[in-house]
Amino acid sequence: MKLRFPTPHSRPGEAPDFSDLVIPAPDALPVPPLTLAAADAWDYANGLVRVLDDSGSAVGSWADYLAEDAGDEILIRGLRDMLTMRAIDRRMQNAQRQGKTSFYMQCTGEEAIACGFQRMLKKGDMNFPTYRQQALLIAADYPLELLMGQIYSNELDPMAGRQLPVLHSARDYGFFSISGNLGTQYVQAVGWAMASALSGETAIAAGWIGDGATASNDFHSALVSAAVYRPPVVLCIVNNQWAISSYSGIAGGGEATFADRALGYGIPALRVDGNDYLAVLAASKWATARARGGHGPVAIEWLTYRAAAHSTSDDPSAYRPRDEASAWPLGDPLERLKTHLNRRGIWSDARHAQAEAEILDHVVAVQKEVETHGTFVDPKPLSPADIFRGVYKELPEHLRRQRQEMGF
Amino acid sequence: MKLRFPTPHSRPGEAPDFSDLVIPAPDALPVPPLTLAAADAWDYANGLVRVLDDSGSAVGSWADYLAEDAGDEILIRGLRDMLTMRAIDRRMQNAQRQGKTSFYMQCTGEEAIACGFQRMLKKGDMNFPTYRQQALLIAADYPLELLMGQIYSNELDPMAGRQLPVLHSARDYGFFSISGNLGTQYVQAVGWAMASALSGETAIAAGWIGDGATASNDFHSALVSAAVYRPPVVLCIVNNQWAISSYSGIAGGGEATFADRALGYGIPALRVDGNDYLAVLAASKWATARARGGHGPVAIEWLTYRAAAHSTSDDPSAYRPRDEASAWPLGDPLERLKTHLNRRGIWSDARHAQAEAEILDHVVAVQKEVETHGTFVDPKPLSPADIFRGVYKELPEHLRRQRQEMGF
Amino acid sequence: MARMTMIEAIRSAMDVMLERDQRTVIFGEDIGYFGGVFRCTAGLQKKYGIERVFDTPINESAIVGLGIGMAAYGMRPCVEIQFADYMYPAYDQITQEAARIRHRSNQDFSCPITIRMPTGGGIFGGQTHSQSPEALFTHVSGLTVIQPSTPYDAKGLLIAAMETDDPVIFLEPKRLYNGPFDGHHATKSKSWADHPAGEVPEGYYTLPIGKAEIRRAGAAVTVLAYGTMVFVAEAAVAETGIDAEIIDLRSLLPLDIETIVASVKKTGRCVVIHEATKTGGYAGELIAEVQAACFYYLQAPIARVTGWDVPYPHAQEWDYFPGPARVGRALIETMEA
Amino acid sequence: MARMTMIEAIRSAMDVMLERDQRTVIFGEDIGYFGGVFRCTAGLQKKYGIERVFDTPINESAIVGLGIGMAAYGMRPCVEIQFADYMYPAYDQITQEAARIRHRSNQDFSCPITIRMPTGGGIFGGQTHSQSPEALFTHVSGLTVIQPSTPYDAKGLLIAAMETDDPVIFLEPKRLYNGPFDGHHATKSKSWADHPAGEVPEGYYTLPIGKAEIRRAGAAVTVLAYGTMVFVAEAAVAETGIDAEIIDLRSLLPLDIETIVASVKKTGRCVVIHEATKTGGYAGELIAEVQAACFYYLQAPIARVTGWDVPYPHAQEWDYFPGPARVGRALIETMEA
Ligand SMILES: Cc1ncc(C[n+]2csc(CCOP(=O)(O)OP(=O)(O)O)c2C)c(N)n1
Ligand SMILES: Cc1ncc(C[n+]2csc(CCOP(=O)(O)OP(=O)(O)O)c2C)c(N)n1
Ligand SMILES: [Mg+2]
Ligand SMILES: [Mg+2]
Repeated sequence: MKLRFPTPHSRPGEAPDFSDLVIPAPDALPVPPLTLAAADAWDYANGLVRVLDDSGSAVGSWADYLAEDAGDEILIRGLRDMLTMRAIDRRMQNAQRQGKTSFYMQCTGEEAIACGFQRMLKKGDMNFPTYRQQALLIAADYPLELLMGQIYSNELDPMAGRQLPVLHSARDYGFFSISGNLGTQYVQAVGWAMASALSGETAIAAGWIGDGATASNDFHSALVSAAVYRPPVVLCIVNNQWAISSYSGIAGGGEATFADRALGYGIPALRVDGNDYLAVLAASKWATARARGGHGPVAIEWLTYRAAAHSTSDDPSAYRPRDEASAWPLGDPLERLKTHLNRRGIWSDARHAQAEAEILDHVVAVQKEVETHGTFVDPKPLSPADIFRGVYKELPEHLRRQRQEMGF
Repeated sequence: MKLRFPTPHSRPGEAPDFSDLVIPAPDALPVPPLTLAAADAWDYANGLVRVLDDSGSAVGSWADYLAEDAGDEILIRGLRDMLTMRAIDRRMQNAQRQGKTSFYMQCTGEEAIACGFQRMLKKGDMNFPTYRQQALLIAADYPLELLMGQIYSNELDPMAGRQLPVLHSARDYGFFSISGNLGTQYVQAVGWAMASALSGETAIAAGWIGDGATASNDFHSALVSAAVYRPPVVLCIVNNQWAISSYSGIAGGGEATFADRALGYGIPALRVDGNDYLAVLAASKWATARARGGHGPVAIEWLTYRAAAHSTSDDPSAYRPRDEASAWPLGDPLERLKTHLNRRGIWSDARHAQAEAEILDHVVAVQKEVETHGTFVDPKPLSPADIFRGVYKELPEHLRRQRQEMGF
Repeated sequence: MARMTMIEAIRSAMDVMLERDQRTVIFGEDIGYFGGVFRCTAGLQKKYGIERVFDTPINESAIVGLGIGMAAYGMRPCVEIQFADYMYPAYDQITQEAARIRHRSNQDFSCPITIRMPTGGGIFGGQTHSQSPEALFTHVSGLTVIQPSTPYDAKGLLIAAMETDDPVIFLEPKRLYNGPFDGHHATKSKSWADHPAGEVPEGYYTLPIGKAEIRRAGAAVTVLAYGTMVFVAEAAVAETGIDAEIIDLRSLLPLDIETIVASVKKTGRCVVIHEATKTGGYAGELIAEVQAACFYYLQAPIARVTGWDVPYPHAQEWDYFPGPARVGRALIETMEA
Repeated sequence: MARMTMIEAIRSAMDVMLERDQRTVIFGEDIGYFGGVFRCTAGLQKKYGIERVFDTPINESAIVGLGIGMAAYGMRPCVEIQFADYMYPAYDQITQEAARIRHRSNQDFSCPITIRMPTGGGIFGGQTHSQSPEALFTHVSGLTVIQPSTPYDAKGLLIAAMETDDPVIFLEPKRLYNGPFDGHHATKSKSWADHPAGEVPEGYYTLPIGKAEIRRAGAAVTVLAYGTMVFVAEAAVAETGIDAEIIDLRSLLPLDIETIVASVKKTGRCVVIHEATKTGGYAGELIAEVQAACFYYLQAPIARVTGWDVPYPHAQEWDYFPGPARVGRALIETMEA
């Protein structure tokens, strides 16, 4: 009787190895009915919803299903959203290196998921994101001033410095206040969706969780609740292969897909190529339509790769091959969408370079302006007494006394 | 978008209705290899392992698999264990009604599961039971004096009055200290099994949980851990249809079987007729052999029915038809085993009546003796100061001072 | 006005709010069809429908987590944790989520949820049906923590809690559900039928959160108590004949420090009692505040009478329970100090 | 002897015990191949193998729950919770299970597990990387709660914890991992290289659990502190010139009340400091005990300096942190009272 300790295929100094990742053809899985039952969803939870083939063409039934939802404008917008996200990631990562902010987390390699999913949401829908879905905000046209203000914890920060960088909150943009505690928000998403249904409204919710955090207990509380009450919620699992230094096998990912977990509760699930912007659009269209149609919850495992470090406090070269990201079989979502658009004849390398430059200029301009409102090296501190505001709706007497003791 | 609120088929005043329970024939599921993988276990998690057919004959591959493990002596012993358990349940239930103890919980209708499972355990194995597996102790020949002493919280109580009745602890009998908090012990069982393997020993562990408590978060922590490390643990789920007043649908049981849950983690699972003593023996033999063979964890959903009240504080006629127990399609485990033994020609109604009377006499005799050591109406209190013992291995200074303040 | 037990008063509060505010929704384990193991929600599902009063799976983290999501949406969940002893799986959601959402989001979101839970012992429930975990909530900024001691207070405070725009922990002393209990467990149980505070208005009313109540005016020593211990204090005072001023805190967070300080300045002595274990219990907080504010008035050290630092035992319940004898002894010692 | 940071001292303690006691097993999130986000276990998996030092899924309840099962079996798990802020999902297992198993089973089973967790702020971690939850453990009978303030103490106490036959909560003040920190965040960080307590024996040694250490003898006022606050107290004393006696509690449960009482009886004044929020914090417990034992010696109310009752803020970290200025002010006020 020996225990098994899962270990990744390769460690620093070894060659990346994704040979056990089976990638089916884009047309392998037909679009299922919105009423898909868990018992019939095994293929969907173990296959891979794809649209773009290796040459960058959109093929198969999911491509057809997308139809006008993958029009030129939408796709170009998706590319621009992803370019914007990546530019911001780079700039903020550097800002942290320069000491201008305390912390940052990039979502490089995963941009397609949040950017694409957001396209299928409506005003009033609510995401319960983790710290790696900032692209939801980009794709929702959240003002970059606020986004960066939060990261600099400066005068523009809508959270007034209370939260660690990237833990945004933006109710009007369908973005719930992020918790630093993993998993907790997943079941809250289910509750929010229940409230929407109980209120006779049509808004849906989306829960977000990482492969690593599927191990946390509230993954279970969310799935049990969703199975029981069947609220309009899409339960997204972003499987980016890593949870800080632990690969997905440490979360149990080697035994079954994360999508399979949902089937065990009787919740149907799709496994989707998360680096294929069109697949993301297609699966999101299906899942949100299912939820809106009153057919109950659905889970989606988005297959992707965390190309950057976990955070600015992390150095991934200590635990995985340096070149693992470039060996990731599903490629880079930006490159793949660009290739498709080029192929489609509505984009070109030149236009791409130009867009990239424009976007960078814009991001840099906003960043400069935002920095005038304070950075960690050159802060414009808020009133210390502000930390007492909002602990409760009204300031209670004992906090008033403490504020006074503080000198305010 | 309407939520779904699961409701049981029938409520008080309505006719019991188990028409959606599909009961396959005993030979429908062949005995799988010990290496059974979750991906191949769907039939096992959705069918029903059975041995006794409707006439009470042992048939099918599981009967063959049992072979000498279902010899006459073993089965007669099983019947006697179950009779003993039921006699004790009746006596203790009455003792509570007479005010002699504060509380009691019966396991009526579920005796076969714990009695049968225990037969396949070895010295050194460890159960992590809930409050409804007292039959594990009966079948392990745990002294009835200690069992009842615990229930009376009297001088004979091995727990010295600390715990609520039925929350036994008996290390030497492979019975872990029961917690009143649901679910917690399930992951502890996994840890215990890991320790056994890490220590190079051969002992296995069994976790126990009710259908209702599968909803608790530590069900998940246990399954994730078991999936990752593959320790020698059998994860038992006793689906007795009710969790106090909530039927199994409130725990999500309407969407998939509880055995299906395990499949989602990549852990194979069997669904077993828990009212068929031979099916229990057969499934237990297979599951413990799998664990001992180093093939990793396995889950078993034991299908049964909680025939009695939840506890002495409960009145089930408030939430379910009075005659639901007698309508339960899988019958009564005692009756079914008796019929089988009669049929086999090694038992008779007369012998049964005699055994029942003998057992009752014995139980009553022990009970009388145990009651001389104190009951709730006629207590022989332990020293109050005793409650300070064992909070820590050594009594710390601050507890010594408190004991002194108490007057000791 | 009507005669109500504490259970009926609590039920009536939820009834009033279900009627009055469509955003109100009630859920928890066994609380729907069955009406709760203590019957606090009996009849409410039938009256308001399953969409407003419903059962949950056995998952306290889900109960609170779902409630947080609903509250963030704009509803007013009032959830039941079957016993306070089972709140631990929800402790993360309560303390790290519900308590923080308003602050961390700078008021972008809020979390108006009421979390009811029966607390305290005296029912031979052993260590998992007897705990008093109030100190695990009073240390959490963002929470409001209430514990009533009478039907009248229970209803008025529960409605106030359900109207609060932030999370409220509502601790129900289960030994008082059916009558005032003074710690004399061997004598016949009393019922609320004869107690003035068993007289409860049938409709809507609220009591202010954060206000203590002087249950007995006195000059010799101030007793700080809440829940069951209020009646234990009354018994101890009656038995010792000491002219104590008994303050029922009712709201533990925020604390009515003004009422407390005024009393201690007058009496010069103070005894704090609770059923929870001693070390790290809420008495420490009360003593720290009282000695800071009343140092120059105190004529004796502030005493505390609490449960011992052991898990709540089953058979030895009354050895653990800080009954009138122990409280009386502390009163005498404090008077003699 | 060797020069060690607190991280190295903690690692060395685990190294010694892995070597010395085959029952020792170490696990937690990211602690195996990678060696932990704070590097406390770096190199241990390589040295002792994956069966003794391994990664876990992100589930703190599982980390503790598995450890309980292993400890009940007879092993000696020493587990890491990545940040104390993430212990909440494990709070049920810690408080209702680990802390109770010996008592509830009347010693049929026991639970020798050590639960390490980095605690405290000062690293711009925001509300989920900065908390000091010690008061949530000191209220739990059956737990032992330790917080060292130097590399020397950390190693000796961690080995002692791992040899304890009951569960121990081992709180590591992360702001002290790399050097003593006195609250002057704007000045250059100090390292353990020049501090006497950075001198640590390489092999096995233990320090007794339950003994406080007088860090500075003094006659004017007693300061009770632990973890980072010990150095803040030293700075405040140096800056105010008040002849304070600084006691580093080291063990919060059990508490070395004798050392404390002897000091306060001598000085007649007392200031208690901690980084955790005020209401319900451990200072309350300390004040309750001190005033009870030293009432007739006290010349001033006992003061407490703590974090404010708000979630630990990110940008306003130093406004929250009870630094030398606030502590100094309390010392002066206490002297002038
Ligand atoms: C309850 C809890 N435990 C531990 C952590 C520390 N932690 C932060 S992120 C992380 C890894 C999460 O991995 P995953 O869920 O895969 O998300 P990803 O970072 O890959 O997006 C860990 C362990 C935490 N934030 N909360
Ligand atoms: C954490 C927790 N929540 C709630 C309870 C209260 N409770 C005790 S038994 C029970 C029902 C359990 O049902 P099930 O798991 O199906 O077991 P059964 O009683 O049917 O054997 C409940 C809700 C508890 N003991 N622990
Ligand atoms: Mg990940
Ligand atoms: Mg059940």
